[in-house]
Amino acid sequence: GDVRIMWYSDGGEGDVIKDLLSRFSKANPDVNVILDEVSYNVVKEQLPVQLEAGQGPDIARVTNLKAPAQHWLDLRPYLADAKYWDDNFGAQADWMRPDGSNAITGFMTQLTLTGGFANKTLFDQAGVEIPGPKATWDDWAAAAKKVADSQKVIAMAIDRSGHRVSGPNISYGANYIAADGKPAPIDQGAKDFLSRFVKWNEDGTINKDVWVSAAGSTYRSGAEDFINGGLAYLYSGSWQISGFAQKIGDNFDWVVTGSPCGPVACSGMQGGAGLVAVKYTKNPKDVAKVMDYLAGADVQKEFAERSLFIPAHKGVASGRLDFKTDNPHVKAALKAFVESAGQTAAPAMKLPGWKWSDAYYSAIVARISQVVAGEMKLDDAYARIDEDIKAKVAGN
Amino acid sequence: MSGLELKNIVKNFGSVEVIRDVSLAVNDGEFVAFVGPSGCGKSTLLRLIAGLDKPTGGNIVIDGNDVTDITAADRGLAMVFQSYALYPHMSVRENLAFGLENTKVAKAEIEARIADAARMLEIEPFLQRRPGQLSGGQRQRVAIGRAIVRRPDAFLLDEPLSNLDAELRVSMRTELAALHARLKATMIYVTHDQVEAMTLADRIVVLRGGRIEQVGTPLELYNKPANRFVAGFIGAPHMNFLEGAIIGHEGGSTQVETVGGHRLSVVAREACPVGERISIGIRPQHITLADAGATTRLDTRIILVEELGSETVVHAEAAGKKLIAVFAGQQQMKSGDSLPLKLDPEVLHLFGEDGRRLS
Amino acid sequence: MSGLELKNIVKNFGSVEVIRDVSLAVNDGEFVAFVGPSGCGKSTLLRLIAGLDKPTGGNIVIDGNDVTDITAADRGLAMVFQSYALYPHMSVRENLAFGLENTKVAKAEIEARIADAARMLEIEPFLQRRPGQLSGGQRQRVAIGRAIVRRPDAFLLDEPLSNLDAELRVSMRTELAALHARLKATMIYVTHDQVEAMTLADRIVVLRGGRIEQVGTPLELYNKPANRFVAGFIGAPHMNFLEGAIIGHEGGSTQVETVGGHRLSVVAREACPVGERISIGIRPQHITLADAGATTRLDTRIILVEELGSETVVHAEAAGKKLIAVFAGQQQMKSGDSLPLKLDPEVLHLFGEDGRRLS
Amino acid sequence: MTAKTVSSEPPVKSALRQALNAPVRLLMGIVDIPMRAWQKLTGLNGMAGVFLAPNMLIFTVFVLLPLVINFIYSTTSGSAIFLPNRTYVGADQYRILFDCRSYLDPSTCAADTFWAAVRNTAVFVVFQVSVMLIAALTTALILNRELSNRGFWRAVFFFPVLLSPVVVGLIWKWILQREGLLNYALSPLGLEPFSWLSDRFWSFFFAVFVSVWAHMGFYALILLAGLQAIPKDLYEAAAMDKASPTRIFRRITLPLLMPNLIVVLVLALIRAVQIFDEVFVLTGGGPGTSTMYITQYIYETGFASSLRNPGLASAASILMGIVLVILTLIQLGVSARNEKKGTR
Amino acid sequence: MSAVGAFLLRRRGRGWHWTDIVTWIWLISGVFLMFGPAVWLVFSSFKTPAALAEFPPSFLPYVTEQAVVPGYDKPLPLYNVTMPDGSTRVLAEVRRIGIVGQMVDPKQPGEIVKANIKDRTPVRKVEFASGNYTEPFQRFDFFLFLRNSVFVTVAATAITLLVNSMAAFALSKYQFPGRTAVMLMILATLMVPLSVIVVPLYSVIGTLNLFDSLWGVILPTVATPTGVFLLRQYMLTIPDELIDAARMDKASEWQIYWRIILPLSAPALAVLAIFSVVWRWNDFLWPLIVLSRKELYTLQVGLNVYAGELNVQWHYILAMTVVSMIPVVLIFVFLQRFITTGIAGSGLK
Ligand SMILES: Nc1ncnc2c1ncn2[C@@H]1O[C@H](COP(=O)(O)OP(=O)(O)OP(=O)(O)O)[C@@H](O)[C@H]1O
Ligand SMILES: Nc1ncnc2c1ncn2[C@@H]1O[C@H](COP(=O)(O)OP(=O)(O)OP(=O)(O)O)[C@@H](O)[C@H]1O
Ligand SMILES: [Mg+2]
Ligand SMILES: [Mg+2]
Repeated sequence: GDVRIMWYSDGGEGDVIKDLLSRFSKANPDVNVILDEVSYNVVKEQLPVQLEAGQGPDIARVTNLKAPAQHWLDLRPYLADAKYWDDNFGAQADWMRPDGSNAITGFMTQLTLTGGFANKTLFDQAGVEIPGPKATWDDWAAAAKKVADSQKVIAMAIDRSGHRVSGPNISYGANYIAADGKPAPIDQGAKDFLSRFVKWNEDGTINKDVWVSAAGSTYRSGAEDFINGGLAYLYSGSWQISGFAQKIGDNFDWVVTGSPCGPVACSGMQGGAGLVAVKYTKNPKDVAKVMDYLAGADVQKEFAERSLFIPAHKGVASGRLDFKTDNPHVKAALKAFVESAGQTAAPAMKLPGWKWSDAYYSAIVARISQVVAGEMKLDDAYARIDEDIKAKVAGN
Repeated sequence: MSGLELKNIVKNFGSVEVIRDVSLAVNDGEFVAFVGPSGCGKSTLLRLIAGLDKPTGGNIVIDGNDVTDITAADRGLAMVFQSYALYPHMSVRENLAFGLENTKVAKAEIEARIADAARMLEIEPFLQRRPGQLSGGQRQRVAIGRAIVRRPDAFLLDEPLSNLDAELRVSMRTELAALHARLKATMIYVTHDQVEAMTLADRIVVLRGGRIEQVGTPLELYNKPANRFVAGFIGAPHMNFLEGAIIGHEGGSTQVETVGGHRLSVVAREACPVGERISIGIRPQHITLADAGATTRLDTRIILVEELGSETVVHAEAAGKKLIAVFAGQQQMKSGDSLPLKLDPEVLHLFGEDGRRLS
Repeated sequence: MSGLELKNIVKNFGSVEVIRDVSLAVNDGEFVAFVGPSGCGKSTLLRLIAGLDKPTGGNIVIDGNDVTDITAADRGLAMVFQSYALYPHMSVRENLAFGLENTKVAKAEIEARIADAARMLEIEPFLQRRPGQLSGGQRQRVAIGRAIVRRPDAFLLDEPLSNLDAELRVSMRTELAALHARLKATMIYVTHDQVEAMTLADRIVVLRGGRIEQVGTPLELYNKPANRFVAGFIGAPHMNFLEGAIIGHEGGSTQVETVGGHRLSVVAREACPVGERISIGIRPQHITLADAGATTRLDTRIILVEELGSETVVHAEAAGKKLIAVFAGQQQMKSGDSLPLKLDPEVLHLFGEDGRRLS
Repeated sequence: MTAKTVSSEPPVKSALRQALNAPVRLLMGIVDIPMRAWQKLTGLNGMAGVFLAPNMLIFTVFVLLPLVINFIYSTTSGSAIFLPNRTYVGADQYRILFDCRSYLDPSTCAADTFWAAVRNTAVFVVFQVSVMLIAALTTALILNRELSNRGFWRAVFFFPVLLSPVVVGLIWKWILQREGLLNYALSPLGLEPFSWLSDRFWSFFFAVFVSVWAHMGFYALILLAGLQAIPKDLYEAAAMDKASPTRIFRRITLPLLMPNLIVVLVLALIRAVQIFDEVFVLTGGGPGTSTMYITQYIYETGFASSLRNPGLASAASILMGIVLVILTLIQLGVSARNEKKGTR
Repeated sequence: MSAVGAFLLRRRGRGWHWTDIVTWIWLISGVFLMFGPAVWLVFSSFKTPAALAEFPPSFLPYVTEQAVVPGYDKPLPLYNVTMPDGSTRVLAEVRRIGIVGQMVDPKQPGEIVKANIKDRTPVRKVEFASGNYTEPFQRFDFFLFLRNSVFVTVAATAITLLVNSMAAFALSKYQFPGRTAVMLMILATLMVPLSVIVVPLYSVIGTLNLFDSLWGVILPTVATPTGVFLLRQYMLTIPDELIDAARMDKASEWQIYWRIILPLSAPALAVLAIFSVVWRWNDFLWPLIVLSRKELYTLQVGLNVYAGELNVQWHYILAMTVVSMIPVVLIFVFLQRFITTGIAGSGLK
């Protein structure tokens, strides 16, 4: 029967999956796989509507995995080898299934990891040493500031995203999850980092533009200045790599530095997109067949190598990866990210599978950027963050 | 169709009373002219008959049926609008064809009728033009053409010839008369041109201020105007009115005294008591030059001479009262001259103080 | 202003030649009437003078200055449009005031002039209304009013009285004449009404097909039309034309033969060779009833009698040729009767084969 | 009286047109048969019904009905999307929106962002609509002049309308960012690069500017059509009346353009209140919340996050709708009074 | 100056009136302000992703010039290098190590010259990255999407024009009870943006089984209050007397509508047609919701695959924006002719 896949692309992965699927189709003429390529917005805004109407594709590539988890299909009964799945994708399986279930609903097509990018050339020109692996946020800020002052560029930027600052928050000891699983009020750890963050914005260490350039929870990347060599240090994530490779080219050297440390950890945040099966499919068997194929180690490896993604597949990740690029920066960067995955702190590991993480993230971005823009006092912002989250919890 | 009847028609625009209780019967095939001063309600009456406006009161009966609530399209009339109302986006030909297409006339027949009308109206060279590319008179002819190609049961024509030159007007008049004779259609014709009204109409309706003043054949109106208004309105130049009084009846005649003590003896109007104040009406054409020695002459002084070529209009003054006289041909008169006039007592009109004709 | 001069004006609309080489000088303060058949280019010429259209060729000189490239607003003329062109969104008062406000006339003065014009035009009751709430004639009067309140150096009037009733037309005519006398403004006046042209104009310009046929005083045109066209155009009903030939010159007179061998002896036109084919023009007013026994009578048969009250227009036929005669008063004639006519040889007009007057 | 040349088409062209018209005519003729029958039956007002019916049918199903459903949404809570899955809470959502300690100070409200958005929107609308009106009117007036290459000039001013809001926002963002085209163009003047969109005043300024830039062509076109519909002979009459261009504009053009001006005013107002996409792309609502407008608030609350609150969003949209209805009624009331005076 | 003036304006009088100057300024600044960014957009659509991200942005699409130097497999980028002695040379960069570039002279490939990267600027030339255009064409069913878009646009515009003009006719030329109420209702619904009623509308579409059908895209858009309002206001300016004349010509109301009112509303219809085409062609949000199958995608939906979560491939989006704009521009150019001299008044006296 028909299997429709709703797929969005951040880069060239659409072409890769097309390739892989066409191979599948040749081998399985009875299954008609159709790839509906859509924009991320469709996945984000329309898919939930379709799902709630009991419609939608058979398989979808989504990033918001947890909240609509009741719509995902439990593949376990249809899979040839459920253990293979548990072994290789078990770490993230919880991100995409209802709390307390052991369903296998899909797998992560890619893992993303937050981390820092340094413009090595700028550091070199300024004669500043790039801080080492144990360097703290304060160290990084100081070093970047020095580069900035000497090279007349901006020191640091952090993407405008609650997810992005959560890694540092956790490194400073934050914990979002209360004992009952509901959101906890914002704690001292988070305040420690956020107050630094605000201060850096005010003193010009961090490029204020990124955070003030939007309201609400809108995502803004700080990458533009980095690409143009106007930024010494960017805290963003692994998804930037291929874009940087393409756009920066040979203009300067850049390195991935993992996440800076706080008193408690040197954590980044994990994330990524998952490919999940949808409960409302008419051909669960065929869906499982497709999923099984795509989850295969070879396929996973090829997919990761060609789309320059960090694989979620345990076996593949721990094996040797030969990323298909001739850009030395990219290879190094991917390697650095794969390594730093191990640094992720435990509380950070929980967040992607936690129902209220989005409420937390968006409250933080919205309010902190108001502080940065000078509309609000930091203390009021903390209060508002708590209120906003409470309202979200109450409204659902 | 067997004629048209208006029953106690009243029309108000907001608080403005425009038509006040008009009743009129028009026979099948009759040619009726509406005349009256500007703004007296002629066009309004036409629009009511057409069904374009709804009367505030009263009924309209066509062909024995009450059509007061019937839409314009279903009344089967054709109208020439005072403002032409040509379809600006259609060529002249399309303007003419539109009404015919609506009634599903065959193509060939449409062509024939348009050719016919265009010839009659002398608009053949312009058939491809739009109204905006025509002169005023040409537009007006298209407006007429639009009505006549339809060959309806009845025509409503609102000053259809007002913007045509004299020659064309005469020929159109003749064509309209011929058309009327041929189609035997009822025609209601609004005009300001006395000649048109007199020559075309079977009956003339004189309106004033939304009321009918008199209905009659042209010569009836001319010879026996029902009141001073009609008398003044019909005939050009207008009738002269002199204030006067009846001073006695004598044999078959009545003695009347007027301006400057001038006395006239007119056909007996016995009904009028001696001493009653009256107006004496006399048409400019009925004033002649008095013989040098005549006793009953009216001495006047010329104040203005208008030479029309074929006739001369003389404005004169007698005892502060203005008089107009028309003389045939071109006269050697000039303003300031004194002019002894004779009023023909045979054709005098007498009107009472209320304006009604005394007869 | 010291008059207006048109020099070789040409105007084409696309490929249509509308004005072909018109040259004309109008003196300061003169009253000139433009007459001509519908579509001959009168309005176009007026618009060219006004500056609303640009001539395709030629120059316009006002007051000694070439104004061909000057905009309408800067020429200082006022115009009554044939289509009125009233501002639909303004009340009558505002319509009248607009031009005055533009030229910064004082408030009180504006009021006074509007009151003046409104009285003269009898539109006082409607000053608060919008044009859409007026009758055709009322609108036309507003259009006149808009021009006259301006008191410009020159007026351009395009059939300003066409939609008014006879009485009003006479009074407006008088008012315009008075206005002209008072303001001493140049007036160019387009009309289809012969009486208006004859009575108002100092000179009449006869146009045909975009060309000037003749310019002259009213009586000049009436008495000595330059050609057959002018002769036929001026005078109502139009002049009768009979085909004929010159058969000889004799003493002080020339012998002419016409329909049915009817012979006439007219004032000598020696220039014309014997045998030349000519048209003989005679005005309907100059045809009289022949005495019963007269020898030089034209025997005709009546085909149509039009009773106008003050006169009777008789259409008759002689040897297949139509003739119109006008008799004063009401006649006891009817169609089919035979009618012996006499043509007054004193007032005959002769035209050559090319239409030019023979004199 | 327009002085236009006779358009004598070549016979081939007119024959072609006739041929193309024929099927349309036939179709319309066929439609006419039932229409006539209906007209016989119901008279003119019945025909009004016929003319309205198709529009009103589609309209009711696809616009009115959803609107009613939307209202019902505003009385429910939860993140579920379909009504049956939602819980009825009465006026709670409205209570949340109106929960303020002081109505004068938005920051004391529970929904402080909502009120900030309301205030921002109000200010934005006032400025944007007036700038829009003036710019569109000026453009229309100028395009209405006797220009050569009219088509080209119209296209110039209309072009931005063809761009999707996202692209519009993007172009201007590129122009306005710190290292954007504008700073580059200003650098010869010795001006330091400036983050235009991170400045409260300038981001507001450019929000207004860019939205006017993007939509002006739309309104100018409406006005242009309206201008062209004004009979030329009135301008001729005005010229004879020695009216200056300003007076012609004030006394002839403006009043006769009024019906179309009303369209523009109403539409511009409504669309200004609903402003979203291009400003969202441009400023994202920043700096801070200073260019965050009501639609963005609705969008953020109701759709953007995975924990959406459609009930609150609906309530906010209903409030916005009510305000708009009142504003429009006022405008139409004013114009209706003018219309009544101006019956032609 | 006056030559330009003559080019711009066909003017009646002599000399410059202040309105001419305003016109002139407005038009010229229009070209820069209105058209400039759009032209820039077109040029940008030919830029490589790297050039797009570059600051300060250039107007034309530039790429760094490259030269094939003997001894090196790949073409090397060329730079203008300021030498220590102040002279400048054009050199090809072999590799860059930190802040030092190793350069060779293409003519003397043997010798390596070291240069600080601060002292070199790329040699650039204008080059149009046509790949932005060709790649999307290869990658997806452009013509299928185009067909869907054309269908949606044409059908929606045709229905919009018909249905709206009928309603506008009724609302402008008939006096029937409830007329104001209908008008107000129509206007009132203008107030709520589509994004707000998307969910309810979605349920309606679902109920009607129009989900995943192009008609589901078309129908909700055709009863636009904007169109009714726009046409109605324009029709108010058509003289009623023409309708009277048509009624006298025995035209049915339907004929009056399509033979008198429609042609006379041509300017407003043209405006609405332009708008409708633009809107429907660019419609994105709504088709996205209704259409979930690729076979039914319209261009705008199809093109949006380039908008990912974290990365947007602007070079493709810009290129495809330009492509998808071409038909609309052509339609505009064609339809704007109809916005010419209103003639409604000229049939009247
Ligand atoms: N736009 C145009 N295109 C072509 N021909 C035109 C145009 N406007 C006018 N004409 C023609 O020019 C001629 C002169 O028109 P004009 O309006 O001057 O006539 P007129 O003498 O005023 O006639 P009337 O007495 O009927 O008003 C007419 O034959 C008319 O058909
Ligand atoms: N909409 C209106 N509101 C108020 N009064 C009106 C309206 N329409 C017409 N009138 C008045 O009604 C009266 C009759 O108008 P109508 O058009 O019937 O006159 P008319 O006899 O045709 O005059 P004319 O010979 O000038 O055309 C006029 O006095 C006019 O002012
Ligand atoms: Mg009338
Ligand atoms: Mg004329």
